[in-house]
Amino acid sequence: MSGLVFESIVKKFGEFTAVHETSLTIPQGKFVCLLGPSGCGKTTLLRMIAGLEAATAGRILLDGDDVTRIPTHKRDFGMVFQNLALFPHLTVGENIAYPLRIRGVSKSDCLAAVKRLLDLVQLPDMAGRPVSKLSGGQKQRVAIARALALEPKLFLLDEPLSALDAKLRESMQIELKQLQQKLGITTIVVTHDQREAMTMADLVVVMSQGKVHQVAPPVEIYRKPKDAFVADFIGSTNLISGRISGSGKLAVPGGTLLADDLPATGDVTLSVRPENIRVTAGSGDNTPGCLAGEVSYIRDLGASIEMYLSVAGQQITAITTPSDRPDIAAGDAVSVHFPKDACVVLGDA
Amino acid sequence: MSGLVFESIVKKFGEFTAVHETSLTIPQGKFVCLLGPSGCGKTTLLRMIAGLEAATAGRILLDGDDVTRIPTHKRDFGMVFQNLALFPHLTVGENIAYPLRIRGVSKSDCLAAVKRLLDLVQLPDMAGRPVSKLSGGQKQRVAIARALALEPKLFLLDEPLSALDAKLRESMQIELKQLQQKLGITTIVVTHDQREAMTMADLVVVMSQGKVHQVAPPVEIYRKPKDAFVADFIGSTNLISGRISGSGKLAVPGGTLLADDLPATGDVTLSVRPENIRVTAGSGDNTPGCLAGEVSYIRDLGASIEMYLSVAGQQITAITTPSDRPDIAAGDAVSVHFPKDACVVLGDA
Amino acid sequence: MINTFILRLFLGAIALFMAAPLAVVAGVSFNERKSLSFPPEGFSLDWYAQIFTEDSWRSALFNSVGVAVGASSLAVVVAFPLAWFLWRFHAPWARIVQVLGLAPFILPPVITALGFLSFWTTAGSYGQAWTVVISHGIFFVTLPLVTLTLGFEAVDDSLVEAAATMGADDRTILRTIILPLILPYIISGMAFAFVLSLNEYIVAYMAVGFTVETLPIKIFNSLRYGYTPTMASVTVLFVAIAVVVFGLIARFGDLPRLLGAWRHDDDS
Amino acid sequence: RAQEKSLKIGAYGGYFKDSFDKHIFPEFTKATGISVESIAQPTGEAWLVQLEQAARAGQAPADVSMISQVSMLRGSAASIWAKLDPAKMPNIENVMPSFINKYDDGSVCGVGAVTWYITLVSNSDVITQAPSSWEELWKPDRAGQLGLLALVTNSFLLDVTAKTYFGGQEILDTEEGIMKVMDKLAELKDNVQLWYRDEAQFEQALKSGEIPMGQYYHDVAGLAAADGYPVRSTFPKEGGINDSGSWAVSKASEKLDLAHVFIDFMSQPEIQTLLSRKVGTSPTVARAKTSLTDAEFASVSSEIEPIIPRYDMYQQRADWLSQKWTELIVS
Amino acid sequence: MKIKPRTFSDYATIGFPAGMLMVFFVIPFGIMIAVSFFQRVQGAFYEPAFVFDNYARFLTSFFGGILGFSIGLAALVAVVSVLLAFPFTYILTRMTRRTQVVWLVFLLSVLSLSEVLIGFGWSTLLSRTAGISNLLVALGVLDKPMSLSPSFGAVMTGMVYQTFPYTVLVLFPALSRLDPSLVEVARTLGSGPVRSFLNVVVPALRNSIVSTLIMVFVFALGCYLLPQLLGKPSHWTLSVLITDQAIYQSNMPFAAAMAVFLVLVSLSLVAISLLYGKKENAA
Ligand SMILES: Nc1ncnc2c1ncn2[C@@H]1O[C@H](COP(=O)(O)OP(=O)(O)OP(=O)(O)O)[C@@H](O)[C@H]1O
Ligand SMILES: Nc1ncnc2c1ncn2[C@@H]1O[C@H](COP(=O)(O)OP(=O)(O)OP(=O)(O)O)[C@@H](O)[C@H]1O
Ligand SMILES: [Mg+2]
Ligand SMILES: [Mg+2]
Repeated sequence: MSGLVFESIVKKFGEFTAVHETSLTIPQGKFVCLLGPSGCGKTTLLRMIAGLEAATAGRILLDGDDVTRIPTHKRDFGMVFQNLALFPHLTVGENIAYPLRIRGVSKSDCLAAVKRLLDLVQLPDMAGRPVSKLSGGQKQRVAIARALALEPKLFLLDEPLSALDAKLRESMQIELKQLQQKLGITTIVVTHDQREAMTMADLVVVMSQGKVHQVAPPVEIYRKPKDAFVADFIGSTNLISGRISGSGKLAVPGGTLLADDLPATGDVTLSVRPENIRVTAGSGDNTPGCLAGEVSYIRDLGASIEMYLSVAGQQITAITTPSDRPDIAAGDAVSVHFPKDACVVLGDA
Repeated sequence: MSGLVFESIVKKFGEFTAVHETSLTIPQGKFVCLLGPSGCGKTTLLRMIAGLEAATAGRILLDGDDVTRIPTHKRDFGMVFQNLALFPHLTVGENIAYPLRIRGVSKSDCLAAVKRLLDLVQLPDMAGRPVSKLSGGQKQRVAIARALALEPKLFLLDEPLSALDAKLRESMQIELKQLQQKLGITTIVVTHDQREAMTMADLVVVMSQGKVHQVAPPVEIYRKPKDAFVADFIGSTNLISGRISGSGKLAVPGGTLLADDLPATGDVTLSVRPENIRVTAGSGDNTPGCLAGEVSYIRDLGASIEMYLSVAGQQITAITTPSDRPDIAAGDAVSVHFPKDACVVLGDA
Repeated sequence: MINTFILRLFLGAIALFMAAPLAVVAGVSFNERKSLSFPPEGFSLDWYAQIFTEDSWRSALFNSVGVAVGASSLAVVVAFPLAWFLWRFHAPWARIVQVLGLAPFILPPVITALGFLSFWTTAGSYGQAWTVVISHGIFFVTLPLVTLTLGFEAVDDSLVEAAATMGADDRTILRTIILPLILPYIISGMAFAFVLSLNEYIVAYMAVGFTVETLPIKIFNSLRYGYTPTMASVTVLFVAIAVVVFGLIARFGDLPRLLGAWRHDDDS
Repeated sequence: RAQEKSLKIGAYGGYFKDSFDKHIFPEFTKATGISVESIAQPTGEAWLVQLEQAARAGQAPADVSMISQVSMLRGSAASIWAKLDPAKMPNIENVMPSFINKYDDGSVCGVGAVTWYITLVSNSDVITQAPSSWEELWKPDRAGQLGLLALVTNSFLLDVTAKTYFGGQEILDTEEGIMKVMDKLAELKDNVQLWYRDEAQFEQALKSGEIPMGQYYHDVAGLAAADGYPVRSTFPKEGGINDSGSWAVSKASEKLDLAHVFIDFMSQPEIQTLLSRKVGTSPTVARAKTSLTDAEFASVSSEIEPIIPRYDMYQQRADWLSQKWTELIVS
Repeated sequence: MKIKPRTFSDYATIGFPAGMLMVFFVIPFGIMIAVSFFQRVQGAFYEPAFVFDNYARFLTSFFGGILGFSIGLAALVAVVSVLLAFPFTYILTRMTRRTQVVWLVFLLSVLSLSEVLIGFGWSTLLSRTAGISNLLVALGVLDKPMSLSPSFGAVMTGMVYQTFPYTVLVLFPALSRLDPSLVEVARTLGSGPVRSFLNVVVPALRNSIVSTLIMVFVFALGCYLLPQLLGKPSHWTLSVLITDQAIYQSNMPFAAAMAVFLVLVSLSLVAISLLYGKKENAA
């Protein structure tokens, strides 16, 4: 089958298991983000794909062929390193031409390729520059161009944008996405920035502590997190535990909430995004889906207003826009509304 | 007067001016963030306060006394460095006791102080650890405790949280703010993260290229940016240029906008925050404050929806929440509403 | 300020301390008479001319330079694969070879010298000019080994990995990435070995002193009938060579970095 | 072939070798057609170590070398010298018998090449009155003013002390006797400013007056004086120390025949005269056979009976002597 | 990124240097060790044998004294060199790149000065007739010029002179990599420049200091010319006696035995201080 497949891949460093048994399929042509907190094994996974790290167990298949034992230099994958790893002794053009030159491509063909690639990353006429004279964003583009020089089957990037400042990062995210759509190369990007993943990816792989938690498109990851880790790691959320008290009903401290897909019995945890919680002044009517609370404090961040609420002893955060801001202040009694479709039932992490 | 005052401070490195003539007053007891892009001179300003860098011209006054020529080690300011600069050869306790020990404070007093400070930063019972055995967040706290050991008149921090990951950073931001409120020390934090500045500061100093652009509380910085640089750097914004066409009216490509505080004549630039722009389906009625546009594309980030619009050939971004999302898709004609109080008139940068 | 004054004083004192014997040697080299008087009596550049006009001094100079060139090249040729191996592979036993590479510099030189003497006579090559090249090459292998180890440490792993992802095998990486990056370290290691070989006496003497008279041997032999100012002029010439060699290295490379300095902000 | 007719000859490096190269070897080549490759030997016995090592491996760094007497003996004990055939060297008849070295079995292994004197030298600016006896070295007012040779085997101070204070060198026959001499020698230690190994180390100090007195080579002191330095060399009344170098051939040499020709050539009185004139050494042939003028002779020798070192003692008690000597000067 | 060597060519790369060092270093050194057990023949050379005589001869209070002196001298030289070079190198690394380069070129050139010339230079400088004491007389510090060499002070001066550039170069990497913010933070905490140097820079680099001391110590131990040129016989080191025995007495077995002993002693001193350093690190 076409695409990249992990079959029960495991990676240990000595006693320490960096990647627990993982099976995963990445369809051809997709833009995938590996997302997770620091140290969760993202880089390790990416390096195994590139062959820079040998898998302890399991197989990696590309388009049906086992590539697990093929050495890096025969895999023909393009990779962009976190620190970019531009060759300091070569010019921009020589860097980009490097993979061609070592394959014996003729000088004129190299020149043509360099020109084409520099146009692609919007850096025309830079071929002669020493790389030390480039700005961060320009270096970035050169590293990308170099990785693409061989028209790789797979395009791997390890936190490619983390060194850039916020503004530049955003524009590079969009460019990278457009580039990938134009070329149609299967692309895997490691990041620990969830915003970045949400912006770029067709498919997000959420990892923590060497395990894959969820693989899904970004909006689904946000709207339907599989477990508490994902819910909490992607955006911020309120986790509310309760006990099933009837079909579609959940008894929580302070009242009852409504939710779809609730199991028949048992204890479950809900995730409710702060921006989906509605707060109104005055103590609530205590109908299902609405709890009484008190305002702890309110923070105005300019673009949004954060309301920290205490509901039956539990901390709940709600966010609203300045225009929708209810007329409340710290200490006020409020009613807190949890819309049914905003209450997501979580599985075990 | 009480507080920190810069009088016409200038800093040059050879030919290069890192800080242009700056005058600034920081009232006693405030939490101030120096905010600006990389290389704008934030660190340089902070180091001049600490006496680690000599000002090329101008004076620095603390509570009315000129401290410009006082050597660093006689200033009694606490400082936390970006890389923390914990002494690798000392334990946690010895690091914290260092400023006391060199002043000849007795061993038992040192011990007591270390205990108190470790409690303050919520690291009890860590005194005996070597610093190399601490996690990033713990090192952070030790550095803070050490800087506070002398009960400094001024507490200076250079990007104290930039090495921490997002979650930890947020909780440290809140802790730092609470600590400052508890101790009431004038605190100056350098950061290039505008969210961080907005979260912590009483007063934000926005800088770029060695110049101070605006000094104001966070919400004012967001709502009433003084110039295009501030508007664009703090959050994202739409900058719209136009020409005065009557009292409170501005002719812009595609129609007329309304704004307060417009000058009588001339060209001005408006800043309009994306979340203040309302988008409705159907072509607009072309009343003042409402322009006709077309949807370029829509991006669903989960917590928010970004709409990229083309209005009379200009790119406009609008943001809304999933619940307020209008029923539109790429290519649709829309009417774009710019509320009068959302249109902020900018000065020259 | 008083502090900067003390600082200057300290630096000045060190500079004076380091320069004083050089001044004596330089002064002596200008003596008019064949004597090592100091302060010099009269002024003459004859002793400089003599380095080149008198056969024995000239050939000693050329011998020394030849031996130093050969030995420093050999030292690099031996040290390079060793440093490369230590950097590239994980093999604890290779540390033993590393220690062997560091040891020649640590032993008392006279012992190394006598060891070579026995060795070359036993091997039947005693008296061949090339034996001193090998002897010095091994004796000074420590220097390029140290600089090359520093150099390899400074090569960013990710550069190598990046090259591998682009299809370069080990050999290609060595040729296209590592060699160019490590070149300054090769040069500085070689320069160290070169300069020290130029001035080494006892090993050269024991290995092949009677066939190849190097400058230090020539100087020592001259002691029989009095120091001649030529010794001083040769020394001045040597110091000049060292200044030129290291000055060139500093001109075209980053000398502090070659000697192990390194700052975070260096990359930009 | 020309190459076969060449000889590697070792001579002390520096001035010595330079003079040989300039004045002596060309004469030899002219006379015999044998070309000479001269080898710079070092001072001391380092050369002997090299010859010995080479001989063990069957190699010869030089065919003929000039060897000092202690080294000659040491070399013969280890049999590293080739036996020489007097019959092939008619001219060695001229050489005084005391300068012919022989193996125990009586066969010749070395022939005197040159001799030289170690005398009492002083800086005439500092010490106005020329000293006349080795006793001068022991005088209390010489404190910190002496430069003496640092090796027992080249300073020969044991012989000097024995001759000066014990009526002759016989006392050196026994270890007790030697110890007595050493005790006497120990008395002058406070006078010694410099125990030198490399001659020039002392020469420099002597010329400048830094160290105004000591033992030194008569010929070199003469050169310095001729150069205008305030240096004088005195033959003390007990006699100067007469040391000599012999030509010896390494056993490993394959050119014994040519070596015979060379030694024979060097033993001619005319050549000895030439040596005295050009190199400044004293001849190994009787003065009468040379054509040296009185002035020329005086500049390289003296009529006062010399002290001939007890080479046998230096050889037989080598390690014991060097140990005691080191202890003497080091402690 | 490091991998285990696998193929023949992997091993071949280390094979060449290993072979070269084996043949041209281990074997000659091995020969010397063997020779140290050979039988000395008085008045001649030596014969192959296996005797401990050479070691036995060494084990006397006389040689013990010399060994002690040599070690003491080398240790003192190391300490003085490091005491001078550490603050110097620290200051050097805080200077501009350009100034650093000038100093480094200068020091490297001094480093290449041969030992004889250093000895000659200093003996002239310390002499009565042409030396610095004349300068002191001119300045009125001394009544009349005096001779400062040979003496223990002269030996020390010469050896420190020789080891100083070496020490600076060994300390240079560690000091130039020292994080400058450590000193800055100490200053914000109230330490003046000298104090922060003493209680931050020095302790933070104590491992480098220890290893530098060891390297300079070993280097000084092998020094054999300067003690002869600038010292009295009582200042001669074991290296001088080794050279003496080997070259002037043709007593190779004894020289080799002394050298082996010297190497053993210095190696064990090095090992002890390394162990001690490790322990301190672990604590
Ligand atoms: N060569 C190695 N030897 C031992 N442990 C390793 C090695 N490489 C990585 N690890 C460990 O494996 C775990 C996963 O590391 P990895 O670099 O994949 O994390 P990551 O998700 O990329 O984190 P980051 O966002 O910080 O880059 C970490 O705990 C790390 O310490
Ligand atoms: N010692 C120095 N010598 C010369 N230029 C300097 C020096 N220190 C800083 N600069 C320059 O001064 C400018 C301001 O530097 P500064 O470190 O204050 O920036 P910053 O705002 O702290 O940036 P960042 O966010 O990257 O830390 C930069 O252009 C920098 O290159
Ligand atoms: Mg990573
Ligand atoms: Mg900064």
